[in-house]
This record gives sequence, structure tokens and C-alpha cells, in this order.
Amino acid sequence: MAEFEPKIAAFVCTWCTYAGADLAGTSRLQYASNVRVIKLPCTGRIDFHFIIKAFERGADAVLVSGCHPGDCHYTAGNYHARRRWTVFRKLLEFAGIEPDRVTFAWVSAAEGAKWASLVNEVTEKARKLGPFTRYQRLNEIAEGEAER
Amino acid sequence: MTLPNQTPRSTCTLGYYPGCALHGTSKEYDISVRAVAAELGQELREIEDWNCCGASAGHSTNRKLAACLSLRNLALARQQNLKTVLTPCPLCSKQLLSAAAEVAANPQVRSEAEQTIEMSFGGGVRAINYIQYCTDSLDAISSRIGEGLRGLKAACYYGCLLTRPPKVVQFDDAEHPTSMENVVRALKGEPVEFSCKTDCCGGGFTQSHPEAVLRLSRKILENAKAAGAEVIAVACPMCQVNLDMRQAAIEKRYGISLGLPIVYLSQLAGLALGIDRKKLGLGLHFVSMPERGA
Amino acid sequence: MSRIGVFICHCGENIAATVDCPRVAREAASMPGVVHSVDYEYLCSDPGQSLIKDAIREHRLSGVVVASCSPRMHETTFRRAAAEAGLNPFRCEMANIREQCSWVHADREQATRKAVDLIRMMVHKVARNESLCPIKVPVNKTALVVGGGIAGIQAALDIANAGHRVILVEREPSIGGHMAQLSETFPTLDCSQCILTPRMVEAASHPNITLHVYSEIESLTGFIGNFEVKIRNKAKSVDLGLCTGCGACTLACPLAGRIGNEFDRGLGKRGAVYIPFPQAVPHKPVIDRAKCLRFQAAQKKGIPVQDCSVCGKCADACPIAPRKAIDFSQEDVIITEKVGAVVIATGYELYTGGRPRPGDRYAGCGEYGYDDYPDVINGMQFERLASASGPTQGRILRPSDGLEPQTVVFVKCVGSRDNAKGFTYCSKVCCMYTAKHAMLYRHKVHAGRAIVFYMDVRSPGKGFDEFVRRAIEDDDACYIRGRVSKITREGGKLLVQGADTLSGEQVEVMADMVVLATAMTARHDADELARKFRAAYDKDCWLTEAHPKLRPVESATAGVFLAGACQGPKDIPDSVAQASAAAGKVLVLFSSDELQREPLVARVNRTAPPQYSTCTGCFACKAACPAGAIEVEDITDKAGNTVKSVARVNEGVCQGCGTCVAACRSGSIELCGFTDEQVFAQIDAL
Amino acid sequence: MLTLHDTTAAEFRAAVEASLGQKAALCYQCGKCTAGCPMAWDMDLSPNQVVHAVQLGMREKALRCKSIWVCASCETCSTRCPKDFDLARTMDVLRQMSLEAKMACPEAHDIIDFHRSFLNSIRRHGRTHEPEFIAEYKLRSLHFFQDAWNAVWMALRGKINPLPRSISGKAAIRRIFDRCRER
Repeated sequence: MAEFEPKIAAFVCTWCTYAGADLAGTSRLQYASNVRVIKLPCTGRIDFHFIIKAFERGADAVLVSGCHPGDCHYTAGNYHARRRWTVFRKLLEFAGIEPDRVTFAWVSAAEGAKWASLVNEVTEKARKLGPFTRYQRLNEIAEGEAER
Repeated sequence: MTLPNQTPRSTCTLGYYPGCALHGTSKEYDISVRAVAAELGQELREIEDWNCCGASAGHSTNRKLAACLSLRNLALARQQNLKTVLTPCPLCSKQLLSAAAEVAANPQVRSEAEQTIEMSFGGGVRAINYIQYCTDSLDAISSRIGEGLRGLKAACYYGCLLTRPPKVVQFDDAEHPTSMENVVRALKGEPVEFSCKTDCCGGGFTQSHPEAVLRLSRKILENAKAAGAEVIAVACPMCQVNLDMRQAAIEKRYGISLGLPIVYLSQLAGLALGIDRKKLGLGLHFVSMPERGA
Repeated sequence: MSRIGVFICHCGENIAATVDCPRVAREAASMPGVVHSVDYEYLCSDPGQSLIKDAIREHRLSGVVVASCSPRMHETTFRRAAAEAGLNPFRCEMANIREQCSWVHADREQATRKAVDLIRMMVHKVARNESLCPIKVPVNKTALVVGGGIAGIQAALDIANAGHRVILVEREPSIGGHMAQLSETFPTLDCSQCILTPRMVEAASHPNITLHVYSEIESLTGFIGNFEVKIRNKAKSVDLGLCTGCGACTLACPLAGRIGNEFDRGLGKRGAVYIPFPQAVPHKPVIDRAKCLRFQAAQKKGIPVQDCSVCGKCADACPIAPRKAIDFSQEDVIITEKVGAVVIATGYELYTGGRPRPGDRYAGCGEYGYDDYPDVINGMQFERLASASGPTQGRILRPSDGLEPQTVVFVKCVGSRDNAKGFTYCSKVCCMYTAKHAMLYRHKVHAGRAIVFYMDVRSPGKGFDEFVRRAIEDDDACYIRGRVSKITREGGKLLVQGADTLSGEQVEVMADMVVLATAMTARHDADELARKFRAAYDKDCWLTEAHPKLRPVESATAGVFLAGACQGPKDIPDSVAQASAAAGKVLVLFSSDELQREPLVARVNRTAPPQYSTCTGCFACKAACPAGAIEVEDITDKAGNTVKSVARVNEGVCQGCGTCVAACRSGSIELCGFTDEQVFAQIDAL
Repeated sequence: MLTLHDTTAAEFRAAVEASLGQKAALCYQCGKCTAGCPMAWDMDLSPNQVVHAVQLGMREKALRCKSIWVCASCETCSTRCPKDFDLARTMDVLRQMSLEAKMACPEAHDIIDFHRSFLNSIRRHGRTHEPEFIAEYKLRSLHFFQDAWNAVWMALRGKINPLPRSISGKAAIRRIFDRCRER
């Protein structure tokens, strides 16, 4: 059977990481095509339901990335995100998600190369961890109810 | 010192400075130049008592000497009232031209040189190369031409000094000259386009650095051959000797066959004008030019 | 039921080469709510845009997804197109299948599949987009210019001459910046101060310009058109109102001529109370409290300086009566100003050429002996030597013994392009000023020998290369292609060990003086400053422009513009040009009384009574909001008594980061354009 | 090791520039001369390096090199120089200096011998006389049999005059030689 191709959901901020990802593009840096970017104004906007939801919808890993500390376009959004992340991290295992499936990183608008390698790392990590199926059951139930 | 100024004899005849080569190893050039001139009714008067221009040996080792040797020839021409001097050897003519330019540019150099050669030189002598000569008398030539060269494919090879240094010789385009082609066309020959027109053949190294001659001339010969030339037309004794006398050695060394006759423009002009081959010294080349049946 | 149109751009070969656009179009056609799906060569072209407009009208589209380049490239283009076709611009979204797909993935199958996914996610989002109308905010037509060098002065004058108020802030006691230190300028060799000082005076005396020297920016808050800036006026210990600038105090100071003068790069001396240089504007002294005997004594004793009896000669010497202009008790003052636009023109710092100082971002150079040999100086020091107003009145005399150097070696690229030392960039101006230095030296010392070690000669610019050739051909500057390895002292001379890469030989020069063409660097506190202004900066801490080609004078933050060398190494003409360009941008902003902002702001929901709003009034959002946009709103009943206090977003202030949304416990705040519904829809479509 | 502080370097450069009438500093070392030189393959210093040696006053290097002798004086360099620097002429100047300083490259003795023989022949007769100067050259260079057959072939076709024909002004020519050679 073909090698397992993980699906990665990336929540990134417009100002730093999204721009960094664009830079990777303009510099034609090749990287794993497994990532699906969801653009938000700021990492501060990230509600961690997003992450849970992503796993439920078949993501095998989630990447959260924004401006470096101190560089937030909104001065403090990324600090809030980081604070929430530290709390949320502990909840992950409780929610049945290996913490390794979620990666939190800083990528600035100038770090196209960093973005490319980051995506590759996360993809590799997810490959090793294998598909995330725990929530598929929930989906099936949900769909079952929908039918009824 | 002051010198007796002879009263110039008025005449329209053309001055002629053959130089050493044309009196010796390249005498066929001399012969053919004279033959063509005679055919055209043009009187060539050789500068009386001319001396060697010093050639590369001169300017290479003593520029002042080189300048003075040429200046003497100019001064003689002036005395003998020869305003335009046909100088078939490009090296000779370049030397005449640069000497004239140098003294014209710098009065101090001039007075020094005049002291040295014990003659005064007022300027006003113009040296022309053989292509210029043909170009000037193109009408006369064309009017006398029947079948001419009958489409003989000729690669026109200028070498270095016909067009270089441009500031001194001021003749045609230094990188891509076309005047010889025009003459050949007028002679009803067919100039072939080739890319080594102004490459160096090894020049004065014929004797002293044959290796260089083999190497440089090979490229020219092969290139002309590839361009489909039947002959290479030249207007320089050094080029002729290198390409002709060394051709056998080149074929031997590089295991190639060329068999390209190297003929003077004057010889081609002669042929086109229907002058007898013997009178053009065509038999005097290492690679002789075959008779072309109609 | 929404009617969505999907438009896939080939971008010539840029996308089509790796993404199978027709197939993507086919697959998109079957996505929920999609009624129209096409692919096209160049959607950003005129025909491309009209293709979209026509489709919107023809298929009565309620939403549009343009799959092409990054939204950062063309979002405005396509939203405008949508609007022209009568569709609310915020119902148009882009799927980035170029920068983040076709350009970064080689495999056609994978790239195509990813493109489909990205489009599906956007389709799901757009189905939930609502019509939004732009927010209008007033523009405060006062500009803040930070930095009083040539760039700052130029920008301030341009804006002020257009009739707007300008607040010009300079950290040093005088404006003028680096240009005031230069002797003559390339390639014209006209006197730097002669052309600068009139501008300095004009700026200081301009009715529309408020000048704050010896001052620094504390903080900047707010947003384009409506910033609020706090400026710290550092205590000068001199009452500028009273002081006439007579200079009596500077002569009276017991330390006069004993402290290295920053303006002369240590080659000249000053006192504790000093006027930085003769042409200073304003021409008023300040007291250097770190050096002043009285202040130091007071500090030691731990008493207020005005109670201290030490020295005070400056005050005694001050002829102003009855109240002296010297005011030891003066303290820093923080003033607040409201401005609509900001021009950052904070310039650069020159790397000394020596070992690193604490806090330097780069490793310095020990091999040139800058810290060890007084006769090894840097370019700016040479400028001071060559300057008529400098410590040697313009005579080239070496610092150690004041003798005229007969052989001077100029070393280019000291720091610059020295990756190991932490500089990867070219400082741009050194090639030119080194040629100028060699020239000036040869003009002043006719028998002297000028030897220049270089790696390249970079002289693009009007008359620049001609200038360099003049130094080499007419003034006999001997240019050696190669770096210098080390400089050591041999007797009274400096032994320069270099290389001549053209001949492949080692080179030795016995020099009397060495001039290092050292790198231009970002200010040591550039990153801190950038944060204050929310401007981005690169790895070398140069402030970054919004777009390297198309938006060279705008920062990442709307309303904050860049001028001069704070953005990267620049010469005078470039700095002035950029300053005027920045001023032009400010004037465009000031040309209208109010400006439109994207309505992507937060919104607290309102529901029918009795609930009024799901907001519980915990105000976690207020704590989270970095812009201070959350206000408290008391909801009253008919009788006018407060039913409950809920949060309200001041959409004029809200920057739309959405931090409040994530912070809200009751899920009562939405961020327009990025509502939970929209984001979850995207995730759903993963 | 190249030392730039001694004055001899500057003197040499000045001397070359004086008889050249151009500043060596004109050359910006683009290498176009080398790029087009037909003899570069046989040179120890590339043409641009020769100029560079002059620029830095490296006398030994400039006067002892082989390059100045294998230069064919084809004038290609001077013709194409973007800075109008006359390198062909510079070669002439360096050759003369090299001879006067007795520093001529031993590898190039054939070429130098040829020049000598050639000039001597002129000095004697006012014109060159092949059999004579070729003979002298062969004696100097010891290339006795080179082109022997060619010579015979040419002699048979009267291309080689058996006897020298001196010009009447040969005394004047001799004086010219002497005057130009005195220093």
C-alpha cells in the first residue's frame, strides 16, 4: 500500500507566517504538499475549538504559527495565543490527542525557508505518528444522527 | 640643419613603396601590382632610394628608430613630389602612417626626427594600401572586365594591419571590413563570408616562432575552407607567406588537407583583366592556383 | 441558498504548469453552492476581470472565489472588480494556489489536489460571508517625524510646506544628523554643511514645525489617521527659553576640552556643558549629567542636585539675570501629541571598525587594530579631519602625533560583506566615500600616496563611476584588489598586510595612517524602536518596507512611513528622495478629511430583550484587546435604569486582530470576515 | 611579496607612462585584451597582467616576462580596449626597456635574435637582405635546417636575391641607427 499521506491543518496569522509562506513561494522553495493553510488576522484569534475541530474533520496534525514574540502586528495578540497554548497543551492528552500532533511555532515574514522546513518536519512527525482516527467514530455517529 | 628644397616636378603619377618583401620573397606581389597598373595605364613611380621600414623588428625594439626609418621614406616621397604613395605591404603602410601621425601630433618629436634623418618633412604625403588603390580605380577596372573571375569563390582575408590600429590606418571597419569583398565582386568573383577575416596569422613570426604561425594560420585556413572558398585573397606579404609556405606543415601537423591557394588581390585583379598568369607570378606560390577552364 | 462563482487563474504558466486548472474548475463546479466555475489565463488582466464581472451579473452570484496568487497580491483588485459588478466586495475571497501551491510543489497530482482542497475551503467560507460596508474614520492632519537628520528634515519641510503641522523629534541636542559631520559630498565635492545648515535653520524656524530636540519617543498607540504619541523631552538642565546660546557656560566648565566630543568622533573635545558643534540648531547647550561634576557629586551624596554645592561654574558664568538659564533642577517631561501619520527617519549607526561593544548585533574586527592604534581611524573620523569645521580645521593630520601622513591606506568593506563578522550586506556608500577620501587626501597632501584595498568598486549612480575613475586616473589613488588581513605597528608606522588578487601576490604597505570604510548598521535600538511603531525589521534590524519594489516607503503598519537609512544603507540623494516620497505618501493621506477602513472589526452581538446580548459583561475581552477598543455599554430599559453592562467595540479603534473573540467565554463577540461560522466552515471542508 | 611603499615602483611606472604617453591607471583590468589575444596561449603573464604589473610598478615582472616577446603586435587589444589604452604600444615600450635593461626573457631568444639579425641587415644596406639576415639568424638561433627546402624552392624561383642591393643612402641609414640607439 502507498505511504500514508497525513493531512495537516495550519492556522497562521496574516502578517508574519502567511507572508512568510508567500515568501517561500516566491523563492520557489519546495515542501510537502500536505499542509492546508487557514489564514487568520492574528494567532490571537485562534480559538482552540478550531484545533479540536480540525482533528475531528480528519486532520492528522495541526500547525499553529504567528509572529515572533514582540513582533505582533497588534502588539500582543501572539502573547495571548501563547498563553492559551500553554493551558491548552495539557488538555490535549485529556482530549485523546498526542501533544506531538500539534506544533506551535514562530515564523516571520522574512522566514520563507523556516516555513518550508517547518512544514516538512510537521509532515514527517505526522507520518511517524500515523493517521489520527479517534474522532472518526464521532463523525460517523454525527452523520448517523443526521440521517435519522 | 637646413636642406636644399628641390623644385617639385609636377606629375600625376602615383608614388610606389614596395618595401623589402616585394623585392624578395613576395616578388609576385610586386610583379602583379605593376602588371595591373600597366594594364590600367597607371604609372607607378617607386620612391628613389627608399629604405626598409624596420618592420616588427623596428617598432618592437626601438620605436624611435622605426619612426625615423619611415619618416625618411616619407621625406623622400615628398622631395620626389609623390603625394600619394601606393604601399602594398600593410606593415610598411602602417609604419608610414603612424610615423606621419606621430610627427604631425608632436612638433618636438618632429624636429628631433628631422635632425636624425637629416631631412625635413613638411607632411602632405598619403600612403594607401592596395585595396584602397583598387577601390579608387574600380571604374577603370570594371570597364575593362569581361567574364572576370567567373564566380571564383574567394575568402577575403585582411589580417591585422590593413584595418588595425584603426586610429592610424583609418581604413574600413576594424572588426568587419568589406572593401576587399567589393573589389572581388567587381572582378566578378564571389566573396565567401568567413569569420577569420581580421584574425592574426602569426605575422612576423614566420621564422622566429613557427609554432605560433601553424596554430594561428590553421584556424584561418580551415575556416575559409569550411566557408567554401576556392582561394584566399590577401593583400599582405606576411599573411601570404604564412598561409602559403606553412600550409603543407599545417596539413602535416594537424592531419588535415587544405590545398587552398593564397593569392594576392593584385593577382586576382590581373586574372580578371585577362593578364597572362606568367605575368602575374601565379606560378610562384607553394600552393599553386589551378587554371580554371571556362 | 448561496450562488457561488469560482474562477481559477493559470497565471500564464506560473500556476498551470503544476496545477491542472481545467480539472480543478470541473471539480469546483460540483462543490456545494457553486453555480459557475471557469479557468482563465490571466484573471488580473482587464479581460480577466470583466470575465468575473460579467459572470457575477449573468449568474447573479452571491459569492466569488478567485483561485490565483496570494491575496496579499491581488485581493484589492478582485474585490474592486466584484464591487464594480454590484457584489459586496467582502463576498469575494481568494484561494492562494500560486505562492502556497503551484510554486512550492512539483508533483502535478498533489498540487492539483491541494488546489482543489484550498478552493473547497474558501467556497465553504464564502457561503457564509456577509455584506460589510467600510468604516469611515477621521484623519488628524498632523505628522510626526522621528529623526532630525537630512531625511527627517526633508520630510518635515515637505509636509510643513504643504500646510500641515509637523512634530519633529530628534534625540540629540541638535538636528543635522550624520550629514552635518561630513566634509564634502560625492560626486560633486560640494561642502556638506553649506548645503545642510540652511535646511536645518529653515526646519527649526518653520511656523508649521514643532521641534523637540534631546527627546525620544516613549510610545505610539492608535492607528492610521489617529495615532497618539508620547514624547520624552530629556532634561537639558538649560532653560532654552532663557538661554541665548552665548556659550559662556561652555567656556566656564572646568571639564571644557576634556571630554571626547561625539560629533567629532572623539577627535575633538568638549566640556560637561556643551553645544555639540558650531552650526548646531538650536544653538543652545545641554549639560551631560553623566559627566558633570555637580550632578555626579549630588548622586554620590544622594542629595538633590540643586542642594549640592559642588562647582556650578556654568551657572555663575551665565549672564542671564535674574534667573539663570542653567537649571539643574530640570527634569524629563513627557508630552502627548495626536498625529495622523508617522515618518520614521532614525537613520543608521556607523560601525567603529573595532572590537564589538556590549549589545552589538555583530562580531567586530580585531585585526585592523582600530582600538589599539590611534592612527587607524574610520571613515567618519576622516570626514571630521577633512572638515573645515573639524578638530584640525580641515588639515589631514594623524591623531597620534599630529603629523601629516605621507602614505594613507584606505580599507574598504570593513564589516560589510563580512559574513563571519555578522554583516552579509553591502553598505552601498563606502565605495564612493572612499574614492572621495582618497581624492580629498591627494588634494590636501600633494606628495601623499593613497592606497585603496577593495573587493569591488560599486558605483552605480549619476556621475558616480566617473568620480571613482577620476580618483584613480587623475588623482593617482592606487587601487589594490584584495582584502587586508591584519594591521600591526612597526616603529612609528602601521604595517598593512594585504593581497593583490589580480597578481596573486601578498602585499605589504608601511602606512602612516589607515582609514577603515566601516559598515553602516541599523541603530542598536532599531528593533525596540520598530516594535514601538509596529514596523517590521529584517535580520540586520533594518526596518522593512511594505513591498520591496512597489511600496518602498511604507512600513507594515498603515500610516507609518520610512525615510532614509533606517530602512537600509543609503547615500544623501537616496535618503532625500525617499524622505520626499514618504512626505508625498503622508500628504496623500492628509488629502482627505476621513479615510475608509476595512470593516474587518469585532462586534458584540445584540439579541432581543430580555437578554439584549449574550455578553455577560466579564470584560475578559477588554483585558485582551491590545488596541483598547472595548468600551463598556450600559443597556437601559424604557425607564432608563441599567439592565446590564455589556462590552461594545469602538470600531474606529478596533484593529480586527480577533484576540477578544478567542477570549470571550460566552462566545458573544464575532470578528467580521473571520466569524467562528466562517472558520469552522473552512475546517469542515478540510 | 609586493611592497607598495618603496618609490622604485612608482619610478618604473612613471618611466613607462612617459614613453607611452598614457597613464597605466587608465586600465581597469576588465581583461578584454586577454580575451581577444591570439598569442595568450603562449604567454606567462596574460596581457592584462602585464598592464597590472606596470600599474603596480612591478619592474622585474614586466621586463622579464615572456609575454612581451610573444606578442604578435596584431593590435587587437588596442583596437578593442574600452578605455582606449594602447597595450600594443605598451608592449613595444616594455620590449625596448627589457632589452636596454638586459632582462629579456631567455625563452624568447629566437624572436629577439630574429629582430637583431633583421635590423643589422637594414643597418648595413638600408634594406633587408634575406639570405644574409636569415643566415645570421640561423647562426644566432642555431636553427640551421629550418626551412632549408623552402629556401631552395624560393631561390629556384628567384624569390631570393643572391646578392645584397644596398641603397645609396645607406650611410645616412647607419647614422639614423646610431642616433636612435644612443641613450
